[in-house]
Amino acid sequence: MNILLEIKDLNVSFQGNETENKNENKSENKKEIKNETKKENETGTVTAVSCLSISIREKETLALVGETGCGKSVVAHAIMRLLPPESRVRGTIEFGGKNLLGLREKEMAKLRGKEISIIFQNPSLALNPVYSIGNQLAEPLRIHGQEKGKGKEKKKTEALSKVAGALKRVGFSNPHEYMGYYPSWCSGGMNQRFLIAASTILDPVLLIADEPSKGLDRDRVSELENEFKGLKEKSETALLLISHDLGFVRRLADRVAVMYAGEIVEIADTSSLFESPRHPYTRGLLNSLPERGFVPIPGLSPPLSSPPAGCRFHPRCNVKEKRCMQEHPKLKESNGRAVRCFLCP
Amino acid sequence: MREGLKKVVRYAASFFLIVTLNFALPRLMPGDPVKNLIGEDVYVSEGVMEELRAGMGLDRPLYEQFTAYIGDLLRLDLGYSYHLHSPVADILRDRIGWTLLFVGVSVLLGTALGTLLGAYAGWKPETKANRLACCGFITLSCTPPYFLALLCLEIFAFKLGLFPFKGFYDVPTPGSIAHHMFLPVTVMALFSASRNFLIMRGSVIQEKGQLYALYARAKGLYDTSILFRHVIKNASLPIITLLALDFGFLFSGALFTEIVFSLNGMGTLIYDAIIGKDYPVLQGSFLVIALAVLLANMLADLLYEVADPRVRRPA
Amino acid sequence: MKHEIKQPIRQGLKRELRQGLKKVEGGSKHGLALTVLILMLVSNMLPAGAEGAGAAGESLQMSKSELSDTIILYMKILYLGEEGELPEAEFLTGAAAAYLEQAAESDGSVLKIATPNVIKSASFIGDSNLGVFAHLSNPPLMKMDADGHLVGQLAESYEVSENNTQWTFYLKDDLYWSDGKKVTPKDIEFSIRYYGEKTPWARWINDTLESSAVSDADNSVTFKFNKPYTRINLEFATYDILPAHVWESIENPMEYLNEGPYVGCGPYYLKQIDLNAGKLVFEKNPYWKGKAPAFGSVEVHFYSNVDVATLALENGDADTYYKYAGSYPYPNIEQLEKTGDFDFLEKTNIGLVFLAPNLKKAPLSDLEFREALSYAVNYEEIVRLETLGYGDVPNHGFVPPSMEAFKETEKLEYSPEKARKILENAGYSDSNGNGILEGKDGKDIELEILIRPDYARTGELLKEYLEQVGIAANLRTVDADTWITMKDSYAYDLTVTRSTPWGMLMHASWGSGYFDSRRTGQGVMHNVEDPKFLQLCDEALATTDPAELEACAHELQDYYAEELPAIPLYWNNVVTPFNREFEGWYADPLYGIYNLDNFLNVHGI
Amino acid sequence: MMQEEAYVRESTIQESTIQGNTIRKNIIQENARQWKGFLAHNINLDIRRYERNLKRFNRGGLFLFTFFLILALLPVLFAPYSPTERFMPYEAPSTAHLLGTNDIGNDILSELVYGARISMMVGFASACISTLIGLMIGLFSGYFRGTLDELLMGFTDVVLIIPKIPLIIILGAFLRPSIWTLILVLGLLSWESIARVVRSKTLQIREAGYVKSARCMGFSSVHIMASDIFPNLFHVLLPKFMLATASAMISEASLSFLGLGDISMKSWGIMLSFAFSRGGFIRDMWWWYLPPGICITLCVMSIALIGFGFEGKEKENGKRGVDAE
Amino acid sequence: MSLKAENLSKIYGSGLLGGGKCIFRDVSFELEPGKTFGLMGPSGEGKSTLGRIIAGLESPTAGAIHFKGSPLSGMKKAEYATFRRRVQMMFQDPTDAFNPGKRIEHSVSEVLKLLDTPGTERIRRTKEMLKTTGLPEEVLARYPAQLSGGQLQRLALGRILLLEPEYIVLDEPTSALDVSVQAQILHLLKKVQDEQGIGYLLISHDEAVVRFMSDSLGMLENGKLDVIEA
Repeated sequence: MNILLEIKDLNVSFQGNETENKNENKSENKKEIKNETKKENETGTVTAVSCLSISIREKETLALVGETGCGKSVVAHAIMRLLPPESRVRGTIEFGGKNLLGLREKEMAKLRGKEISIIFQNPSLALNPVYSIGNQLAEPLRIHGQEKGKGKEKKKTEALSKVAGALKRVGFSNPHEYMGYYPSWCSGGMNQRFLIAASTILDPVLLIADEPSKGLDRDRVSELENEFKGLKEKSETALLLISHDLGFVRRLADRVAVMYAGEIVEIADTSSLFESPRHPYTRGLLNSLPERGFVPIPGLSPPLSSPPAGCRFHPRCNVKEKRCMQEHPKLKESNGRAVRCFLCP
Repeated sequence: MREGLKKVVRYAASFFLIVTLNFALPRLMPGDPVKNLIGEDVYVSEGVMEELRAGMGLDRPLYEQFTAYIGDLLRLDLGYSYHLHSPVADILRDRIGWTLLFVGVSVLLGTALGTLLGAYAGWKPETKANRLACCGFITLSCTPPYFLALLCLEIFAFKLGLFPFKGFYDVPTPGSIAHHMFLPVTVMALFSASRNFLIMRGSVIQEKGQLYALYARAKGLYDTSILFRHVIKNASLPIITLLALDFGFLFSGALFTEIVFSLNGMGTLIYDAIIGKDYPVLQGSFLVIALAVLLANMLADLLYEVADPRVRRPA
Repeated sequence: MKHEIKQPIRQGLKRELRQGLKKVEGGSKHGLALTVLILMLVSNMLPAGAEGAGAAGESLQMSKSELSDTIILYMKILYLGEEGELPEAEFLTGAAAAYLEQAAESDGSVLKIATPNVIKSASFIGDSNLGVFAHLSNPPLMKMDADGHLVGQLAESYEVSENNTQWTFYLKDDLYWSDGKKVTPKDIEFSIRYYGEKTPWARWINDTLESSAVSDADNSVTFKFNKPYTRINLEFATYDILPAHVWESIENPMEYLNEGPYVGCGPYYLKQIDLNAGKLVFEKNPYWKGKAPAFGSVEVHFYSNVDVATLALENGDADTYYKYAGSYPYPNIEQLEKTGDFDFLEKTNIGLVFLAPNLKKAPLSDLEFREALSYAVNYEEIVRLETLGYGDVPNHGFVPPSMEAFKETEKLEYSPEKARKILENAGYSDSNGNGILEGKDGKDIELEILIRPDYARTGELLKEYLEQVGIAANLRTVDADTWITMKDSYAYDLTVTRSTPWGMLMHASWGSGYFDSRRTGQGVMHNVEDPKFLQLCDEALATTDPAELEACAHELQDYYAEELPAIPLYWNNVVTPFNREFEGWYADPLYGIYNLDNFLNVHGI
Repeated sequence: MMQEEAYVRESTIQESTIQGNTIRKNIIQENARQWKGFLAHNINLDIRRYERNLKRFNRGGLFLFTFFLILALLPVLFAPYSPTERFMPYEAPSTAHLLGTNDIGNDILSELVYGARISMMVGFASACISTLIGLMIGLFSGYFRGTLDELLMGFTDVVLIIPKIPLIIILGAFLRPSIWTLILVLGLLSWESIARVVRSKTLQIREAGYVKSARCMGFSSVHIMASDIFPNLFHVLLPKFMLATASAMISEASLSFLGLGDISMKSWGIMLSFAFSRGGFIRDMWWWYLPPGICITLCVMSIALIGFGFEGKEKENGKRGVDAE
Repeated sequence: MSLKAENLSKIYGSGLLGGGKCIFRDVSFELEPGKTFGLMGPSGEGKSTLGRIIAGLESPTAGAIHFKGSPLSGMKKAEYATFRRRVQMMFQDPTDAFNPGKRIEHSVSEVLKLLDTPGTERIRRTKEMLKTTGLPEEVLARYPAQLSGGQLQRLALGRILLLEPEYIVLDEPTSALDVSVQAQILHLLKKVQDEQGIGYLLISHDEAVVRFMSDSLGMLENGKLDVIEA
């Protein structure tokens, strides 16, 4: 299978005093660069994602798993180039032969929604409260001008039928009624489905789902699961699933990447990961699941502004050695699995 | 249903309070209205004074005056002005047209200007032009209205001689009216704009951080098209409420502007009525303004319901 | 705008014409006369076009067609040698020049008056300010001449019966209403009775007028009252005379609102009251037989802000300034002088600003204390600060010199030492050494000075002066209405107020109306109960004989000087700026420049 | 449930109206909202950034305000003469009189300096009154809810609709023009928006875990209001207080212009009204009528800027911990 | 010695106008010391409301709560004060469990002041509390915003424990937390229960959590409670 999206050495950092620098930058370019690097060290820069390399194949479902604050959402936004201006993104994100990070905003805008779509975790907030569902679903069609050279009326009816189709696909039997609804009139689950319909209406090549199951109760999560399964069956879309819900991920993903403190610690096929986790963190994570008896990992995740030296997991690791505390392990690949641990083969 | 009923009760209470205030306030003012009526340096016997006082109904007990007042109100009779020698309703009808024209045009211009500039300034708050606009509008909103009006008058009408000093017109032609109204309308519109600008700017800054704005970007919209297609409609919702409240503010602003530009509108009417203790006119104009504001609020409520689907959620 | 552009052109044209006429002799006169006539025609058409409807054209004495007829006649005689009565060229050019002047001015040249006296409603009878302005169109029977004597205006003369109850006014013969009807004694009778019946302020007429009679034969009207009145001639200098045939049908004139035109019998009639434009327009009365006024129309522009009115003047938007009982603001004169376009007419006001003590309350009930007070005030400084030199330090006698029967009394003097000495001698001393004198009750004297916002600055100064002589003072600023209430209930120690020209003349005249305790009124102090004073008033009120009146006046002024019921602070001048291009300005003591004679006199240079 | 929703809607509308007023300088663009937790977890970057910007924005306001405050507190240091001392009237600026003299020869600069105290006193005193009333009504209404809330808020809404300035003018004419009545009138008529903001904030805080647990643990209502709710209201109250001060100062100046001010207390508004009524304007004595006008504008602006700044700060008060360190 | 709920019903919005909405009806169950009663059910079914009623924060429309045999509504002031202290509630979101404007130390000592604990005793008890919850002492000097969700939830529990409660209503205590932290908190809760014999009412939508913790459990659905013995 072809590689659809390849991320290499992605580094994302946030800096405290960006805007002020920016203004001054213009006047004294060269000098500033020096100053900036200096400042970076002084004012605690947060490196949310460091040296992240990952690739997604066509039609594949890749899950990015990790705890709150490990930087997984940052990856999603970095791919879409939706990060706030004060973030600094380095590395390459290659998509269809183009480096997304090198594109101009206008070119990027053309890709967004058409080639790459995203589903945010809070669907009720992601939909504009003052426009009707139909209007918002049809918007990608309008933006990306699918039907060029046709009459306005025709365009409209065509858009309407497309929207109706999309709504049907996510399980609304009478789409025309729902098209006149507003997000605030509908439940979170319905909005979730509207959002999926809006994001997939142009059949993107890559769909990013950012914590889609967060805050949903059990029934809704299984509904959502069916949604995604259906989507995978019906379309060619590859899915980047970002979640902290391991059960959810296990049922959907083809491959899973586990993140800890801004780094990937393990990548593996879903089945092999869940059956034989290698990295101590992955093991701990799986052990704290209900079905394994809520065995907790001791300690807390480190703050990203000052990650511990050596292996970032070592303070909480129960099998750590001396070198874990000093050296930073590399991601080692073998048999289609990759682990960032000295102790794993 | 419950909400609606509550609103009705609330508006009714407002109405009643306004009417009561309206009745009570002018009567509490010191000074003998009859003496004011006759004018300075005129000798009138006590008997005549009493007669006049009786004619104005001021010697009756208060509650009787009040019931009479309510009765008159229901007949749309706002009383009779002894200063201006005509029924108050007529005077108001005569004056309010001009003030409405004046205030209306100012509000429209001010809102349009303030909202658009504010939206843009909120979208890109860091650009120089927007910062400048922001500073300018803050300064405007912090200047007493009459001071600005007088400065404008001095600079544009006196020093530069571009505009006339007073009146709605020389000859009642559209050209003359436009020429005369330009300065006062500009002053008022700037005030209205400064308020709308600040609100809109804050509102846009807040709204553009919402998730739907980010999602709009993720859909493929970029830059100002996000502002115009998504943010602006949400951000302008507070403006609706503001416009209604602003209505009262602008009426008061009109008062100062009208005095400075010698405009024969509601503002000068009120001012003269205060000076002359012209109770009926005071009552009438306060009532009309308060009702206008009340009406504007009701309208805003309705408009809000149309504009914001969150409010008109079907049962 | 158009007017302003044309005005100089037209004036230039006039000037050249006049010079040309002087130079040119003999034969070429005819040619020139023709040119003049053509110019007349052209200039006649220009403003007509500018005015649009040509409303102004109607009031011309010679219409366009008449003019062109004359031109044709002239040409025929001149060039075709046709027989005819050739008008004398000299006469014709003179007439033409006069005509041109008139034609030009009747539509274009307008006398514009700026005023802060705002017309609040289009009620001819009801609006008090309009009542003053309407003197131009509906002059009262009487007027006051420059010396303060009352003389006839519409009346040729008047007589009064021995017992002062019967007044007969003989009307002038050549008065016509602007609709062409003659002014009859019946109009006068009607007007006076009408006011008596319909307006509250003239109710006294209704109450006391026993009968009235009209005599068409000697064109007179006689009013008989049920009690003696000696000041009817003054009263009738304020009532505008109305055309009976128009107003008869109007039941309730106070409520009668009409933007005009109103029928008038003066040199002008009130053509329009335009509240939205803020102006009154007076148009020439075509049937006016008296001296022809120089202006086609007079416009009164009212401004709700004094400063704006003066700005308008500076900008040349108005030719003069008028405020009833007031002057052009003194601080603004200097600025107006700088423009170089204005001259100033100065006239001593017969009203004045004075300090009224509360005579019913210690210590001001004590004459010695009042005397001391009169020495405590630095009059020169007040005059300098308040009038900027357009005023004088007053005399003890209160009444300003511009008033009829003025008597020279001692000038007021500023001498804190004297004040202190008088106080000490009178038993006011500072025994506890706190710098404040004690009253006769042993307590510190602390006076409350009640002022209206207009006299804020004067109040500040007074407070200081009082403190200098050891009297503590508090300023209490109240608005005009509260002031009236408080002074009526004598809730003050001292208060600053002013008298108006009319106020000085009312009651027994010479300001007595302000002090007679038997009176009431807005600005009236009614604080003197002294029988001596009341008797003086009654004496003055009982006579119409000028000599007797003068005697009374002198006695009154002596009374003021001795008893100090009020301490005058300054006599001020009424300053009226006027456009230098016009001359012949004249002001009377009662209404200032707003009098008929002035409007007949003023003309362009 | 419906009741609750009504509250929520009302408060959002009201909030947005009022918070819309806020001038926030480029707070972190809020798509960070999603990983706000993430950032908060690590280091409160957004706050520091925000703080810095806020400071920059407010520095001017704070500086100006301090200046005016010093003027008001220690006029003797700045005024060359006593404000009642008299010299030649109508003098143009010179070295002896930097801003010339007025109609009765007072030194305008001295008058201006002494005016600061009165103008600011009117503003602050009336803002104190209105803030106090607004706080009480809003707090009780929001904390106790139910019928009390209905009544209080109904009353507030009614008062909110009444046009203020005409009412103030009428009252100003009715009560005799003294500075204290002016303060009272201004204070009594401008508390409604404060009450509404306080109420909506109180409603919000009331539902916060720490208030719920405080109630659970048996703290008294008074203690909760004083110790848990009030300190967190402070950040909404302060900007409101500042804005109320600013608008009271403008109202005072406007009323003075109409001749309804207290002439014996020479505030800037009174100075302005004298400058206009005594020929300063017409004589083109800009050194007389401009300075008080500019002072009013600047002082109001400095106060408003500080208010806006605090209003922005309030947004982040949930993370106040950091800036306290 | 138990906390009993009898025939509780709650109807919202039943005022002068409008009929109101029934949240649940005739709910009865009993909490016993040292035992956990798990309450499950879909969101929006009034689990939290029920919890708040049990904790005495809201009053039921009908029915009664009996604490140690006496009904809540008829309690005298002193009795109510003991109830208030003995029955506590822990909330879902740990991030707003503490006043953001106060240091943790302040928030904690406030509770001890409420109990009239003398100064020296206060320090001892605070330390003891930290030990029980497994937190370092430096958290005391911090502001809530500087602590993680897990730490705050521990502190919230610790603070409640200072009051020596007999029953705690746990309203979704772990649903805002990550899986690994969730496990930590659940274990802590169990430990505390074992040590101090506290009765829990555990409200959660997560069946696994409820089953893990509870001795008996109930399902609140369609306004009715079905009690299932574990």
